[in-house]
Amino acid sequence: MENPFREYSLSDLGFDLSRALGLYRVINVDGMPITGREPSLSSDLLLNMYIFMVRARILDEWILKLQRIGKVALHAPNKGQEAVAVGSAMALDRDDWLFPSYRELGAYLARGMSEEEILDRSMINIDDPLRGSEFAIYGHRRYNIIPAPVPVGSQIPLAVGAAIAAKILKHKTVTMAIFGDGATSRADFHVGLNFAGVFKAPVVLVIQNNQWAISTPAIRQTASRTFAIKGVAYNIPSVRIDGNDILAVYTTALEAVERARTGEGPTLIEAVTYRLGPHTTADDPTRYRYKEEVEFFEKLDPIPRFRKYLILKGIMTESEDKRIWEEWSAKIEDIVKNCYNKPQLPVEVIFENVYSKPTWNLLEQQEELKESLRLINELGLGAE
Amino acid sequence: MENPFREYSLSDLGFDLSRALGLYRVINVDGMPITGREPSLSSDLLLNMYIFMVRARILDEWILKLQRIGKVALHAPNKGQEAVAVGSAMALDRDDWLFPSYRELGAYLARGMSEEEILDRSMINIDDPLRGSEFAIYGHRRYNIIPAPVPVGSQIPLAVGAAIAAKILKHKTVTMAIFGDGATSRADFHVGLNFAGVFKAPVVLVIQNNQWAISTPAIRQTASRTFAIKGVAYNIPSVRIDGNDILAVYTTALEAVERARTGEGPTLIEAVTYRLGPHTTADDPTRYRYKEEVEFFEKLDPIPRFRKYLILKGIMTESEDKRIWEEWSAKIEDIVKNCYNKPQLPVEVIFENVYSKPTWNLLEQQEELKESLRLINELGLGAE
Amino acid sequence: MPVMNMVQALNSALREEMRRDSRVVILGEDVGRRGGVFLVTEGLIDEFGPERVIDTPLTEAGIVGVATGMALYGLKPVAEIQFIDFIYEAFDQIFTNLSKLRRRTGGMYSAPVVIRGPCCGGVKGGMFHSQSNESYFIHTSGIIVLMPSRPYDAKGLIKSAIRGEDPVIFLEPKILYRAIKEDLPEEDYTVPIGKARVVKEGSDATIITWGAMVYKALEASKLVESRHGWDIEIIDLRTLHPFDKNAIVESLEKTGRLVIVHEAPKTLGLGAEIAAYIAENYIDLLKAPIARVTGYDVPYPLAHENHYLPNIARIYMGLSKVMKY
Amino acid sequence: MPVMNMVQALNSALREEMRRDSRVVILGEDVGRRGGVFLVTEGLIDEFGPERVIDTPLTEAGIVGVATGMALYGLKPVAEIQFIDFIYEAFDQIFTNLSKLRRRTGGMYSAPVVIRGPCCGGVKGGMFHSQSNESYFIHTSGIIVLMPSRPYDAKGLIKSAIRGEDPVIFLEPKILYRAIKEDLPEEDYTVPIGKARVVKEGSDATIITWGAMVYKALEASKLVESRHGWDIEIIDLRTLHPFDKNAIVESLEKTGRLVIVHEAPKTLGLGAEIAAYIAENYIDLLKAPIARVTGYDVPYPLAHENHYLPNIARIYMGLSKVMKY
Ligand SMILES: Cc1ncc(C[n+]2csc(CCOP(=O)(O)OP(=O)(O)O)c2C)c(N)n1
Ligand SMILES: Cc1ncc(C[n+]2csc(CCOP(=O)(O)OP(=O)(O)O)c2C)c(N)n1
Ligand SMILES: [Mg+2]
Ligand SMILES: [Mg+2]
Repeated sequence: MENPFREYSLSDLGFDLSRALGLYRVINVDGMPITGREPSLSSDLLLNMYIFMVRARILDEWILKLQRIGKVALHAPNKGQEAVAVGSAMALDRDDWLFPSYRELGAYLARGMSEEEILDRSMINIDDPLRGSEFAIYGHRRYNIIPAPVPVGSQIPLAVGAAIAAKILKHKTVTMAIFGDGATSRADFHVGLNFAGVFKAPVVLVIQNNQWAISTPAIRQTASRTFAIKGVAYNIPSVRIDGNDILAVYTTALEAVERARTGEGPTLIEAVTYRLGPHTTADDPTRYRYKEEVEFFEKLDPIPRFRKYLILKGIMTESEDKRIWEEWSAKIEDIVKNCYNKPQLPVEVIFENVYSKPTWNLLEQQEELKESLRLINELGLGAE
Repeated sequence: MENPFREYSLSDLGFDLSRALGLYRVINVDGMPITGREPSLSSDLLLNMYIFMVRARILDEWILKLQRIGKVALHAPNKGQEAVAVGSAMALDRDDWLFPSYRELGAYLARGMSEEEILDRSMINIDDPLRGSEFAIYGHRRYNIIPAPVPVGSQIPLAVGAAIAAKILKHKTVTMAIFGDGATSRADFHVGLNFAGVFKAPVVLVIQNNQWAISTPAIRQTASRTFAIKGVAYNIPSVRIDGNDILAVYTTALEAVERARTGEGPTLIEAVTYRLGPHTTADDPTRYRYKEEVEFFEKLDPIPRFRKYLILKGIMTESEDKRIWEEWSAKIEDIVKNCYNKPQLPVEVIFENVYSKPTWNLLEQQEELKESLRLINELGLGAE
Repeated sequence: MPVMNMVQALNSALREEMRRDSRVVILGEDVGRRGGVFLVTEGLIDEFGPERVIDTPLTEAGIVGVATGMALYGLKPVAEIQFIDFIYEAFDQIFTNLSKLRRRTGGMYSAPVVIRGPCCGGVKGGMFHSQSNESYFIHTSGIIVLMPSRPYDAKGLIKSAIRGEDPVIFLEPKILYRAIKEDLPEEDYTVPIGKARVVKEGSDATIITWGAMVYKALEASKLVESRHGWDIEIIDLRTLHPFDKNAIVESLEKTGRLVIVHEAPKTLGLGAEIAAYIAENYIDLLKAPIARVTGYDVPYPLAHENHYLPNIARIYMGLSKVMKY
Repeated sequence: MPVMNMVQALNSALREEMRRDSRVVILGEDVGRRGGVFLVTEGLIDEFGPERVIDTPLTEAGIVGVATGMALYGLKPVAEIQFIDFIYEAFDQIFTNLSKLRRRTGGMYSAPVVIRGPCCGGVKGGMFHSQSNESYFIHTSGIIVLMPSRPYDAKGLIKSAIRGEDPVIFLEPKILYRAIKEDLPEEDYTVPIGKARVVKEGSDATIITWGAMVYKALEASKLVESRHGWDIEIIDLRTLHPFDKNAIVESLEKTGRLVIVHEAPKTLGLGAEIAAYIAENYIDLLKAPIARVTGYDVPYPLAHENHYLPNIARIYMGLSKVMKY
């Protein structure tokens, strides 16, 4: 046993605290690269990043529209946060596992999920991969995206546990969890990060600090100066970045993924961003924040910012940009139309996937359901 | 709203990190004062500190003995940790509230609880203030000591909540929670400290880091370098001290209590100490730690260390010391004898204190109990 | 007399209690400016300020644990859980501290916190915005469990809860928040804990139910009345623990037939306890087997929740079972 | 054939399963060098190393949450809760993730974690080392709940649990850990989930029970046999969810009289569900009311636990009630 009465100093911490307190940027708010920080990435990759953000934005708007006409139960708008979602998910390999929250359309797309798979989910139709179990969450085994639980933060220990499992099995898999500033207050954050630290789990933990947890501002969520600094409590190297700068997100996440993959353990990333829309379609943000605030942050929107960069670097022209938007708007509209008309899930889904095999009480209750359907039919009742 | 994209630096943290990483001492391991650190305390106070530690040590041994002969259900030995318990409790005023754990006999004594009240509790006799509800925990309204729940750490949010209540009511009360290194891993630590930070609660949080949580060493409990550094996550000023130096404990706790009382909010104290005994009377520590380790730490025992200091300073002579031990050994032996022969609690305690008034199901069940007692009597059955 | 829906009734009850007793404070996620996601606490922060209407960090364990400490110290906290489906993080605090504090401390302390939050289904809320999880609390001694089905009871019961000396779980069927309006008394009133309400008298069979199912039961009773002439008595339990056994027994003495209707899953839903209690103590009153019409033993579904919940057809089946026996 | 007590039976089951399947890992507080506080995992770290026998930080939420993530990824974690009374911190993970993961993910993922730990009373363990909290799990769909009463079943059931595809709560009555020794088969065997065991045949009344109460029931049955000549059938449920309804019904067809005995508090203890199930579906079989003999509706007491728990006198009272009806 090491002498527990020894003294420590700042240099004994496993990492540089200033990274947890500062704000890392690769391009500034006008899209200008900051000298010495630009990664050397292929134009294709850069363009792909942009397109994923564009697709997420268009899709987000569609789901909002569908919610308004009652075709979708609830939606948590993504607008303004596309860079965090796309940038972090793109840092993962195919075999890595993503544990997102409910506000990361860009991440699902970047992992390969199609708009169709996402819309089937939103509309809870016959092809819904999650079989009508819940709203507003997304995921698919095919892409190693684990559907989030609605209680925020609950996926963190899962991501950590999966990472520890991968380590035990000597796989090279890295897991990543994405969650909000609000989720850092929950037990799951603490216990998950503590395990990640103790077991040096190959996990990347991304706090999507969008300033709000419904009506609760980030400064009311915790007294700590930054969210990233919370990593100190677990000796997890932590980095605070501009989450509206997709290059800062991507390069930081890539570094974290590499650290995890090479056995150096977890990283905590706080991506500072802003939720431009309401919390969900059930929210009325005018009750708790000023229009002026939103307008201010609209100017920091990650998509135009990255567009400026791409144009500046000659990777995309204005007209190419326009084509991208048009092309994807049209494509997604078609997909919406297609998904819109798919039939509903059958009523029997109620009894699916509770156990690996239905228990006797479920079988009895299935009979009750059948009988009630018969009766509803016979009496001409509604299902109320 | 403050610009969330601003950068922070170490100087923005609310306190000096080096205090959370170092190890504050007032007297060194040989009882020699460290220049410039000695508080000016009256001889009476210093002697009282010592006597509380002595009483706690003697009482601890007695409860152990009583457990061995089956008169006490379970005991968590205090040996070696008396300085933390006594030093922190003595920093509180009469009206302050203490939320201890199960290993702080010295704290109960320092708050005014008598050996008799403690032993009535240990032996669960007719005068047990907690009416036979649970073992190994202590407390009494008369002294504002809130009995601990056995699940470790659960008292932390209570202490924080009571502190926030005092603040709302504009009382000057300070609350203090004492808990182990193991308890820092629990949800309650995280949520409690987060609230304490956000609401600037007048609470003092004392981590009694005795190196072990049963068989789990502190370094397995968390990857963080010190426990005190965890305060950063909540922007709670934190201090790491030598918990075997009662003057370091007392002066640090006093400073924290004063901060709380003057509206400056919470303090986290990590008191580094060592559990010389087994975890509880049900434990066998030879399974997980070496005799040599324990022998090493026996030399750091806080009682002889403080004795040396008192003698050095001329506050106590060797013979006065001897008298203190003899006097209290005799007194406590008498108290043990007295408590030993007190009658048991009546069987009706089973139904006490569930609600403010018993609900009908409890009244029905009380009848069942009566009937069963009658039958046991009639048939000459045991209560098995 | 003011006409109010359940949200308004609760809001006015909280306001009145906060005026009456300065120890009453509210805490929870988004209870301040936002007024709670269902606006139950709307406007209270304006009258009572942020020291008594407290927006908390996002942790149910913290909310309940801190509220328990507040109550211990002498405040009267009303803690909002944004949806009762999120309360599980607080179970350790509820089972370890809140419900056992009086007992643990030999009666020297207690923590009469009122925990309130929207419960139950029917609003397309999916798995975590629809649960009826009262059983967990009912099984745990030391807690009172309430669920109103109309504005009058909501106001009167939450006042009893706030004025009481025991911890209370106060469950608000969100589908009823704005569905029903009632004239409420101007003057202060309470509804007693532990007393059920006869919603409709009848002589052929008894339906014991609570929350939004009261209205389903009413509709089903109309259907069977018109089709078969059966005269159904409907009792709204209101207090789920300790439930009003006398009301149940009195009704059974009349009807001899018992159907229990609830949204919670069947296995160890409160219906089980009621049925067991009768089978233990009043089996002689029964002219037929007991029927339970309940949520199925599955996680609350988003798709087809109307078939998961007791619906008129299923209540009809339950009534037929006891009537045609 | 090796003679083993329940601790040894569990230890050997874990050892054999870990040899059979390298995906099986153990995690929990003090499960390594310490071998668990009851030594159920003793020596396993020596054979399988600290990567498969994992000492964790002190957090039940962490243990269960991380185990769930491990299982999701493909391991077969057996998570120890040091005393089942400490599991409440993990309820959010159990109710939100573990029990609903298969459902939440449309069947694409599942997390068949086995959570095991000592339960129940009788050892002067007081409020937090004695609880029988099975109801919380039984009410929660998606979980299997097991409780063995003898070494043979402990070994066979935990093997079934580990090899199964569903999350399991495996409850070990600590009072039985070293109380009973049995000859166990050399060869590999399992005990099927969902099947009860007839402990003693009888024709006059049926006792349904589990865990340590099996032995109390046996003693009580001897007493009533000698005093009244009543011939009692005793069934050990073993699987608490889904319980073996056929075994219960078959026995009732014979006896027509039912006494349910359990340590858990009465209100919404599993006895309620069994009684309700019979009152709903098989009331005709009953020649008398159903009797429940259970823990009282109070926090588990340290003082006088023998009067809190069903004892012979109380089981006698229950049997008398159904026999003398
Ligand atoms: C445990 C839990 N409590 C409450 C809620 C209700 N709720 C949904 S989202 C939300 C705010 C989450 O904030 P944050 O974690 O910052 O994520 P964001 O919505 O900003 O992306 C709340 C309180 C929830 N989903 N889970
Ligand atoms: C929630 C919970 N889990 C497990 C236990 C069993 N247990 C009792 S004490 C203990 C270790 C506590 O360690 P620490 O917090 O460092 O306090 P110490 O015993 O060292 O004073 C454990 C695991 C418990 N009491 N509570
Ligand atoms: Mg947020
Ligand atoms: Mg310790």
